[in-house]
Amino acid sequence: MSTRAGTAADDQFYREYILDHYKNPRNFGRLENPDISHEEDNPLCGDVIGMDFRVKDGVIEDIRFHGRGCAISQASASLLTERLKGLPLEDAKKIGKADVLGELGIDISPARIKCALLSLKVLKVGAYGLAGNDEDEE
Amino acid sequence: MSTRAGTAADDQFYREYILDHYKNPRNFGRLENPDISHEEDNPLCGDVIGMDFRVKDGVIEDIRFHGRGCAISQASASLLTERLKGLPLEDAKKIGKADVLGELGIDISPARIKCALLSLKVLKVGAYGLAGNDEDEE
Amino acid sequence: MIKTLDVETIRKDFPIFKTGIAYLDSANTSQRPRQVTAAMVEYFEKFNSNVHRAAYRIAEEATVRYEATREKVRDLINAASTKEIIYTRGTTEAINLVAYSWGRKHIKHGDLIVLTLLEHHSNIVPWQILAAEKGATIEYVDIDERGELRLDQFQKLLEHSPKLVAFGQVSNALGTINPAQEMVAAAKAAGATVLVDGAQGAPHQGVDVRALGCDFYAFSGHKMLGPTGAGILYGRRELLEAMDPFMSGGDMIKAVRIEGTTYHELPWKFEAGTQAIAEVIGLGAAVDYLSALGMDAVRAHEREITEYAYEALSDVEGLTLYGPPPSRRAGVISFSIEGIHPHDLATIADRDQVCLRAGHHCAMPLMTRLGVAATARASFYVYTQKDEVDRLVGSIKEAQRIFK
Amino acid sequence: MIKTLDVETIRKDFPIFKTGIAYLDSANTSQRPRQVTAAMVEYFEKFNSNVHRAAYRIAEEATVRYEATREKVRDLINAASTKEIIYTRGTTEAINLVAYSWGRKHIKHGDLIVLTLLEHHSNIVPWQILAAEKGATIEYVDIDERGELRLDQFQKLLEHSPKLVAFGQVSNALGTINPAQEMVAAAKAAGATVLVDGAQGAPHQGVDVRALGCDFYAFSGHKMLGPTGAGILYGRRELLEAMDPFMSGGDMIKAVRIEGTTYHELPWKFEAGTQAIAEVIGLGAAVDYLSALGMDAVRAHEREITEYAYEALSDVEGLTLYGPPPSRRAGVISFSIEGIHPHDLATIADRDQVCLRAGHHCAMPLMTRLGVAATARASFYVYTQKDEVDRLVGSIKEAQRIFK
Ligand SMILES: Cc1ncc(COP(=O)(O)O)c(C=O)c1O
Ligand SMILES: Cc1ncc(COP(=O)(O)O)c(C=O)c1O
Repeated sequence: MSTRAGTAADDQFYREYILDHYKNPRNFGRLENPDISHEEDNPLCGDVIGMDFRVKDGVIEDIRFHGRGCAISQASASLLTERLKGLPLEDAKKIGKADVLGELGIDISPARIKCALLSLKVLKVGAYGLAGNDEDEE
Repeated sequence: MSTRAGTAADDQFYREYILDHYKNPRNFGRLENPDISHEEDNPLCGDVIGMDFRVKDGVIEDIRFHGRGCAISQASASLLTERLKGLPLEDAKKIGKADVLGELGIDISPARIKCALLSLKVLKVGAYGLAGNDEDEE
Repeated sequence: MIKTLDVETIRKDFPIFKTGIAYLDSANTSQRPRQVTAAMVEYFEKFNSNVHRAAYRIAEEATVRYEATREKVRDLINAASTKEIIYTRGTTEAINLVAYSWGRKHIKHGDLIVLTLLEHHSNIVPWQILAAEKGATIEYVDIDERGELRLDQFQKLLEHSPKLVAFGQVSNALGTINPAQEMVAAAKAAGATVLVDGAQGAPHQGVDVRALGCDFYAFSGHKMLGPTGAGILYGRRELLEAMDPFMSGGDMIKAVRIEGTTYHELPWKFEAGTQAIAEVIGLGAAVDYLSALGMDAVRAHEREITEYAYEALSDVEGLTLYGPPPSRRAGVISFSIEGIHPHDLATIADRDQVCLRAGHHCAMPLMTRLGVAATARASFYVYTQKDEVDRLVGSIKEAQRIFK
Repeated sequence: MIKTLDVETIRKDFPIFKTGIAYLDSANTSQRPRQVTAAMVEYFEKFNSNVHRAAYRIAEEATVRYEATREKVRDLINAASTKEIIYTRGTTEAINLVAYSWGRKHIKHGDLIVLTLLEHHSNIVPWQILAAEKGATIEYVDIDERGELRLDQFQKLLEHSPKLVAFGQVSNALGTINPAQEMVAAAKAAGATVLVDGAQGAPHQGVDVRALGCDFYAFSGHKMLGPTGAGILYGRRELLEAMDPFMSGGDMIKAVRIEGTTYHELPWKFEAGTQAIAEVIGLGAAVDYLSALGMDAVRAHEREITEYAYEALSDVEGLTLYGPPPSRRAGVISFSIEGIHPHDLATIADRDQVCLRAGHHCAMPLMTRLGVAATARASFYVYTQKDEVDRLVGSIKEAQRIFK
């Protein structure tokens, strides 16, 4: 039953680009005087991710994320910020779970799905105020 | 597994004398101005038995029981009053579970043991004030 | 057309019948089919682990199976969301949860709580304790001579604007089927919060909590083919959201800090500590089993058996039947025999391996009202056969011979 | 001389090991031997019925088996009487019962409650809620750098005459074995009522509640080879007698009348409604199993495995171990690996069928104190083999290779 990979490079789950985003997260850090700033935690493991947004004329001009977490939540946050930077808020609203999971490009088990979607939750709740406890995806 | 008896007369549990005490309970009724009067109920079925005592010089001069219940509790009460009438209270105190069960003379299952001992409880609690909730026999 | 139950096939799923018993005490607790025990044993032997916070596959599997029951139950009673399905030990815990979490917040001095004389102790005592604590009043709707609720009196009581109305869908002691939908509608119109005790409802008929319109609906898994230890509280989301937790501890929290704690969302807010995981999974298998039979077919079968038993018992001399005619009752028949105490009857029946209940059926106020200390009670379920009713009649006649 | 466990023979009693898993999450929930499931299935298939008020033989049998567990548990923890053994769903319900029935009566505005930073959420949140409701204060005993309680601080807090002192016998997150007897004695001397959370105690070592001297002792069956759904609250009779019921309803009453209700005696006063009958019977089989092994042998085996694991993990580069040295800890090891999040480690271990816990272990205040969000945790029991520890080390190395 083991799916242990011969070398790290061809690991089916911890793919190279995931590990790269984990070790070298893009847009990591804080913004000074952000227009929006929001944090969420994953109650299942205590991990926290926060995002700072600078918005101008309805466009996400700059973005940073901070916090700690597993490779999946960190890589997912890093990938999401790359996508968000320069995007009109209106378009950001359309980003859904399928997009985030698709971008990660790996098979996520139910146990890890919250890790993968934590940054999306920060975006949803922080940037356009959706209910924080809407977890109907479960 | 059925132990159904051929005729009532030779039933191993509902013996003739039990049925007789049930149908024709001895010392049934109430005393006027009793010296002691006490009731107990069997919480498992709601059956109630009460006893009235007339005591003179430490001797149970007269006794009556009342209440409703199954054949076992009624026969047991009837048998007990027969034994108690004329007995010094001191001797009555010595009557224990084994005596009552022995007098009934049938095999009592755990489920029916409370029926068999209800009248003894009335005696114990009523006549010499033992704790009513002492059910360590269970 | 309603399917009919193939009782002979059904009975093969219940290993206990190999012992030869005629089990006529299903209103107390039902038997469990091997599908239910198999689901539990599968958990124990294949993916035994704790749920939620899973970091490995067997715990994921356990979590999926455990949460799947919620959807099955939601579907069974047509709740709007699985957030409204709270796992409890059974009906009693479900009602206590409401008494503590909703009741202590909303019931105030001078408030009126309306119950009925048909209630099981579990739908009386929590409200008595609450009322005593808060200085509220309880009124009980009386029954008529057929053992049916006095709806005229119910209506009158509603004029006094009760805060809470709580009643059983079906009486476990008499089998009376109450006009629950009508009663809920009237109580809601009077502004009351309404709890329906479905312990004898959900196992025996199709239930649609949204059509019923109640705020809370409680029932027990062990009365519907499920294992002991798992039951359900349904609550309308809006009410549950506004309620404080009942028990607290692991798993029902979002974050615990020395400075204070935030709670997890529904339904987990009400599920503190390790739950009865195997039992909830077993309950899921029980719901599957019932759903496959079809609740309409279950009800039709019980009705047929009840009519048969009612007839058969009516023919016995010296037998008094309590409660409404068979068309208006569920699969429960309470009765007494002249000159024979119910306990003695049950003992004699037991020798013939006929399992009969004798007692107050946790409905002492009703017994007081009927003027009896106890009755004998036969109750039926999906596996009950006419032959078992015949055996009961045989035992009664045997008892009459002994006590003649 | 202490017996040693024959782990290979023991493992044959646990069908789940046929799946090939290395189960290192027993502090979360244990595996269950076939003797336990067999006892439950026997109930389901041979004498499935409700307990108490029995009117027929199978219900008598069920009642005898159900009550027999009480005596087994009494004996296991050396309580004075079975009246002091209350069935609950688990530790969480047991603690909530005390918080509701004892706490709401005795904790008043301005009172002090002493807890420790090692507590599981189940021994924190009920007291937080109680304290908030009553205006009481909670103080937490800190830990030192080895993860052991600061007893000097504990003593200081006792000078403020706390009403209640509640602490775990063993920390589920760090494995720290607290000097419980000493702490209870000091707390009692200071006039406090003392609750010991034995969730990680009773399963792993001999417990004598009378020698311990505490007022309440709570633990979970599912962590000691028993099924989910059944746990125990021990309480000193005197305290239990004086407490009001927690939940109410069927079975915990003596008589229910419209005018008011009288309660059943101990222990049933605290057991409302149909209990987890099969599960309590299963718990009895689990206690039999442990008693046959001998609790001293259980402890000795866990100690041996823990020492082995501690050594093996200490050799791994970049690994940080939390908590005391192996001689002062139970079979629990929390650790973290540099650069690898515990969740990622658990996912990688899982691929090797190594079941490892990753998270805050329901001890967030402790995690905050340690300055981590989560740790990885391996925990051991009677069936744990050194080979499973070796597999864990292999998985860690694999993770390090991936994350290098
Ligand atoms: C120390 C401690 N206390 C309490 C609990 C809660 O036990 P349960 O979830 O069985 O109620 C646990 C279980 O994780 C524990 O380890
Ligand atoms: C109508 C009714 N309500 C409540 C209950 C209590 O259910 P449980 O004992 O499963 O909590 C019962 C069970 O006897 C019942 O019949």
